[in-house]
Amino acid sequence: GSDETKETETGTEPATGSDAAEQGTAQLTGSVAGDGSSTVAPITEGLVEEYAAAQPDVQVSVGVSGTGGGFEKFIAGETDFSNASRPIKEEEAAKLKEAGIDYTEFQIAFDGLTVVVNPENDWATELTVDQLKQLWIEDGTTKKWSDIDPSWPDEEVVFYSPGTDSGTYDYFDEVILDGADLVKNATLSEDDNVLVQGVAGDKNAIGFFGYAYYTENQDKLTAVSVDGVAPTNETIESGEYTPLSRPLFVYAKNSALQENEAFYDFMKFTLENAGSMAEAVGYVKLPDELYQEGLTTLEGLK
Amino acid sequence: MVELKNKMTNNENHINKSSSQFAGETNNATDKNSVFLTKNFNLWYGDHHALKDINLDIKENEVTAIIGPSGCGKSTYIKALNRMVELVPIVKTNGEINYRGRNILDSSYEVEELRTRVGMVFQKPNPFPKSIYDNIAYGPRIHGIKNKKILDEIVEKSLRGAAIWDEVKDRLNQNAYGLSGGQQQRICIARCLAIEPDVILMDEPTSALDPISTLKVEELVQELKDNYSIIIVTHNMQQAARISDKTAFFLNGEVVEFDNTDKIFSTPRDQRTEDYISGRFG
Amino acid sequence: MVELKNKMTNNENHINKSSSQFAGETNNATDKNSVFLTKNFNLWYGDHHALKDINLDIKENEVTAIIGPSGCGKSTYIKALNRMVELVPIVKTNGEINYRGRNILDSSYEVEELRTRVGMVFQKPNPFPKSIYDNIAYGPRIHGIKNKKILDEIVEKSLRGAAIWDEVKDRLNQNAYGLSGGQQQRICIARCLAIEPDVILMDEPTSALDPISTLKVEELVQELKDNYSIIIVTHNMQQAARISDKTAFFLNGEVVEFDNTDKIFSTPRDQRTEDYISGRFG
Amino acid sequence: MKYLNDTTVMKRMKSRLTMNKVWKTIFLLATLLALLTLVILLVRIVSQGAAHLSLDFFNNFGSRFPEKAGIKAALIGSIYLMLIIAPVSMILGIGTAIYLEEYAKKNKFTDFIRMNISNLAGVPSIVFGLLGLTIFVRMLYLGKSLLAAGFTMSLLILPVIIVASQEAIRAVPKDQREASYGMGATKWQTIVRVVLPAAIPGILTGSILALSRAVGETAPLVVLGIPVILQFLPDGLLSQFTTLPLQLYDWAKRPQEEFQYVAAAGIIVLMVLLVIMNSIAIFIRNKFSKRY
Amino acid sequence: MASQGLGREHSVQDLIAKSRDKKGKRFVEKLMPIVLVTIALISVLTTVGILFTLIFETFEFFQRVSITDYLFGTEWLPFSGSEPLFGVLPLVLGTLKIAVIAACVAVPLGIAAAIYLSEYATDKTRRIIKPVLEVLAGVPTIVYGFFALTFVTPMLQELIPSLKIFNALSPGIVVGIMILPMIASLSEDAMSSVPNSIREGALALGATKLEVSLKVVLPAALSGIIASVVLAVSRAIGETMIVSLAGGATPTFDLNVTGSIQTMTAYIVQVSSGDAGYGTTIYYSIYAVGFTLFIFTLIMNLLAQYISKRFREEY
Ligand SMILES: Nc1ncnc2c1ncn2[C@@H]1O[C@H](COP(=O)(O)OP(=O)(O)OP(=O)(O)O)[C@@H](O)[C@H]1O
Ligand SMILES: Nc1ncnc2c1ncn2[C@@H]1O[C@H](COP(=O)(O)OP(=O)(O)OP(=O)(O)O)[C@@H](O)[C@H]1O
Ligand SMILES: [Mg+2]
Ligand SMILES: [Mg+2]
Repeated sequence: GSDETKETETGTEPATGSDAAEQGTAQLTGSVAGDGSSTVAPITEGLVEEYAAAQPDVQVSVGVSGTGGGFEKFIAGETDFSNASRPIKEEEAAKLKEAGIDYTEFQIAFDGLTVVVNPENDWATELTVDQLKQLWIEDGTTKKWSDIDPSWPDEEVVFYSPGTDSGTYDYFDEVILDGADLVKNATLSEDDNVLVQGVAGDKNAIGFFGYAYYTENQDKLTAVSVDGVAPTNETIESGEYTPLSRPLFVYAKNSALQENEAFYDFMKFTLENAGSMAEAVGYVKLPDELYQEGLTTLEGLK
Repeated sequence: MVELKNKMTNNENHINKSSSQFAGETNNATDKNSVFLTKNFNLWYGDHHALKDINLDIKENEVTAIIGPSGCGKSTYIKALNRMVELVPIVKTNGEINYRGRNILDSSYEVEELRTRVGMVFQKPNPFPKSIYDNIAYGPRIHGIKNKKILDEIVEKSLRGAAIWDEVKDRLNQNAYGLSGGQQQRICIARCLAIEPDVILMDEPTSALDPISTLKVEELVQELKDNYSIIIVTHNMQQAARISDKTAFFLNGEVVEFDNTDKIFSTPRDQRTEDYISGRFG
Repeated sequence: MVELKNKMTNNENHINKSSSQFAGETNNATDKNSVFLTKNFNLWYGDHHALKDINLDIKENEVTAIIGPSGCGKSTYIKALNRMVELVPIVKTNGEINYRGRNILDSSYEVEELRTRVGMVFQKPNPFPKSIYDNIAYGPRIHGIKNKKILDEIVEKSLRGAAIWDEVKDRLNQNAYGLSGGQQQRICIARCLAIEPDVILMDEPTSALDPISTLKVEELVQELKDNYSIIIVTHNMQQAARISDKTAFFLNGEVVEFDNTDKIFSTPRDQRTEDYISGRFG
Repeated sequence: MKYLNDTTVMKRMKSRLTMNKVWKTIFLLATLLALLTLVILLVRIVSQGAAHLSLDFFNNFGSRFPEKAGIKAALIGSIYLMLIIAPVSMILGIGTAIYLEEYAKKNKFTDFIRMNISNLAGVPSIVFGLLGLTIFVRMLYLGKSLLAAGFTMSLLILPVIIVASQEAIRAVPKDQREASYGMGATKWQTIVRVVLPAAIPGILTGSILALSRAVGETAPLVVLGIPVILQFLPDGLLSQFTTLPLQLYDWAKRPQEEFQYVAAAGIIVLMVLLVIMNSIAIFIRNKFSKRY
Repeated sequence: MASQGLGREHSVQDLIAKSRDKKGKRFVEKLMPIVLVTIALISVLTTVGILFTLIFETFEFFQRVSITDYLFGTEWLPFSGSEPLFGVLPLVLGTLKIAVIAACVAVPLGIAAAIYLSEYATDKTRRIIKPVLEVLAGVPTIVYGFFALTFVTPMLQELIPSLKIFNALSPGIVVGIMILPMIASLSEDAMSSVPNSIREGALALGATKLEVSLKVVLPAALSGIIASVVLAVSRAIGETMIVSLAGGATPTFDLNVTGSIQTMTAYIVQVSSGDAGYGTTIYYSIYAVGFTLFIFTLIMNLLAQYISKRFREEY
């Protein structure tokens, strides 16, 4: 009894506009299962929370197994959708085909990959892509700041990077490392908070991670401008902040969209609200046209 | 005691066949029936030949004592009588043990049935960690008696039978472990009486008890004899002499001598018996 | 036994002061020294007053037997003599126990020191789960003897002293648990001898043993008397009569009578002693 | 000849007694050090999380707003999971223990089962996750449900329960069984009426401790892919659910610092749950620890 | 017969005879062993399931990576774009570092605590401390993980300035704390089950408590103690969350404990919560590593069983 009251209460506090209320025409039941990237998770969680207010009888559950783990479950047919912080890989696409699963890719937000340094670091607040390459690519030497620019301190650089297995790393690899190996003595962690701690605690540290982690910790970190552009909502949305901004994806199973009305409804809700939700949790929304495009595609799949 | 000896005189007019070593085998002339007739019984623990060619005829409504030095096979023999010895997996047997005419070693003989007829009391008092009442009611209950009134009756009768009713009647619901060793042992005897067995086997029932409790149990055994056949293993020769009608002397897995108790203790036939009884060994 | 009785005559010419109940307190006239002189000793387990105002004078190179019904405080008393009773946390005591003139209840008296002088043998054989050799060498080793040759000598001497050398000399490296109960008990006695104690306390050392082993241990006690003072608790009155020089009869935590053994068993002064000895109770 | 003369004995006596005192202190300090760690751990958690504990915290589902995030789904999920693990693992564990202690003959086969159990006890929990994913989630089509996770966790703690039950059963003296057989009881009657009642406190204690381990496990659930983000309570055996440790793990990884405190509050709840379970186990152990 | 004796209204033997031969009883008697052996086989099936799961995918992994490279390679660079390397030794070494550090913390402390509890502490103290220690064992490992990362590491950094934020030392110590109660509790059980009579035997010879503990009780309980240590170390090897959180993710092949490492378990978590594609070599590698881990704990347990059997003391 009291439980339900509580849920309604949560629902009556719309955080992202009034779309939820408009949705609530037909009461649906059913269940929707998703899994995937932990980067996308905060957006999804917000959406699930709001959606529960609009459609309390639809059970949406989302796991956080990482992009790869999510795809594994998607391929095994255990989920209706999969969150990803990178585009699907060839192997994964092939496995999906093998398993007879048709899917559709939707972009839901941008993440700006943010390079950060310690606030005490006043020399390397602006870097070029080339300098980033120089810093991060393993070349067998021990890197000092002065190797990049002789006027910088003659001290060893301390590197913090997301785990080599994360979507963030994949993306960094793609645009900066270009297939070369990351510096070997970098400290890697799956937990971005740990990276925040590491960089915040060491004057010679440099690291990178998702934009959301930077916005939550602005007081402890300095964001590096890349090729003269600082990562902000505007520069990321407009595409100025290149090459380090990346889209975040949701992959939906086509058959589920057709058979499971609740899932279709949830996806529609997602595309309608993803932009505002992304902003609310520290990401950057896509240009509105892209959401519109997504909705059109979705309708076509019904 | 006087009464007891009178009874025994009946038994003494048996004829010893010269071909037979033991009195017990031969007293067909008496008026008592056999309860356990053991014929050429052998028992091995793995390779160890623990009982060798045992022949014994145990009569009803008597106390038969089994004496002998440690390790001679007393416990093994008495446990063979209710087939408890089979709990040791390596045991092998041959020969016959007839209980009231039927060979209990027959595979068709249900041990559960045998053991409801042949009760056992152990060396160390081993009540269950339950109330006194539940201890006594255990046997009847497992055999399907559920009626509370009947159980009450059985419990009272058994406790009276074991001469402990007055001591415990006010605390039947207390745990049996709260009692003293001697009381516990009488509880165990009462538990055994509750299923009204025909024979009661006792394996050194007083060796863990103090003298007072021992006395009580010995008196009890004397009383029970009127209604039950009792086979008692004891280390204590005085005890055997005090309470038994017949005594079997075991040595190294063999029966050296089996005869009326007063005969064994006054004029044993075998030198080894005499040596043992006079304390010259074991 | 003849020899033993001869020795005891020495003791018999003591003068009974009429004010004193016990012979032991008064025989200042004898040539033997006190080992344990207990004065007004009381002991409580929590609220339970287990020993009441004990006065006893135990002499050296004698066997002193302590008899009495179960629960009368025999074990408690003997364990008080080497302060093992303190292992029970709720124990409280007062009075004096003087060991060779010094009060062992003094807080300055280290129990470890006392126990090196006063060895103990328990009711149930309790060898360490080690080899026979290590069992015997344990005591000497903790006292700092490391020399292998000396240890060898001690082990042999102690095992011989406990009359078990011949039985185990070929298997000193085997685990002591492989031995029979009686052998284990003699190993425990040997272990005790290895630290060359002055007094040996024995708490029913034969009650878990079969008659043969009992006999051996009894003989051993007789032999040890020449070099050690022995205090032995026993349930078995025959045993007390057989092996002891003096006997103390305990009842309900009190010493009822303490006198020469033959006196106690022939003409006890106290009615309760007589009742107990004649088997009328306990 | 005297080997141990009084002077040598007394000379060493002092140093032996000192050693005894010194080591007693060392042993005590070692014990206290362990306890001190626990105290530090608890103080830290409480100081971080206490402020966030409120009725709402228990009544709310997860949320993207730290101040609205609650553990309703996680707590209920953990409790439901326990309700599955407890009967499954105890039936399997006690059954196996009874078989091994009461029925099994000593042969190669039972030796193998025994060895297998003690090895299973050493298999890392994450490997059980891989097993559960393959067998229960995929092969048996149970999905990432309560049932699949319950079975996986049951197998994980099974060896612990078996061993605890075996010990409890073994501790029932032989003479108790003999007394029962001596009355003509059958084997099963003896087990049910004599052995199990006497062993049950030991079995329960072991089982509760094992269960509390299952409640705190994270790794196998991560591998199973148990969801963290959901806004509903499980409504059946095949329903999706989440658990406390998973929720904590997720919160602790959030970028917003306040989620660290939410996680700490969650840890307090989890620890209280575990302390309650342990207390029950201790209560049972102390109440029923009857020596024969 | 007996029933005539006490003048009963009910003859128990008659009543028994009446209720005997109920088919149900005999059926249950036959059925239960079968039911129980079936249940007992579940534990075997579990092992079979684990092996099946691991071997199946491991086999696929060895289709792609040579088994010798895997077993003897000293570089573990699965994500390297140019040339992935799958030499498992760095992961094994990382695991061993944690296990060794944990054992160094937990074995002496655990056994010392066990001796204190079983030999010195009063009954009351023991009854309080033991459960509290068990709470320590019951603390969820992710709680320990954050404790290591946010408390122990910074504290250690005060002492050892060169200590990195991710290192082997801090999680090793915390894993040690985690397994300490297990050693203390199980060893205490083993020592408490040494009969008191044996202790009294030694005390009566004038031994101090220390001598009783170290020379009598400890050897007598040795098999139990070894078993507890091995079980605990085996847990340390299989411990996942603490090392994932505080140990880092850098598989290195050196003996340095101040820098970031990676254990086998941490690698499995990294991949299963990471973004590696399904069906890639990396995906299969977690099964190979899981299998290695399994073999590891298996060998350790067998070894322990062998040792404890050899040292077993009878009493
Ligand atoms: N379970 C067993 N396994 C192997 N051998 C056994 C077993 N039980 C007894 N034995 C052996 O069988 C022989 C007879 O043992 P039993 O217990 O019958 O002797 P006992 O006369 O009762 O001795 P005690 O007076 O000491 O009780 C002994 O040699 C003993 O070692
Ligand atoms: N650890 C204990 N705690 C409390 N009371 C005890 C303890 N040990 C003995 N007692 C009590 O002290 C009294 C004397 O016991 P003690 O063991 O000395 O008797 P005993 O004469 O040796 O008896 P037994 O012949 O049965 O060995 C008894 O009433 C007993 O219940
Ligand atoms: Mg016997
Ligand atoms: Mg006593």
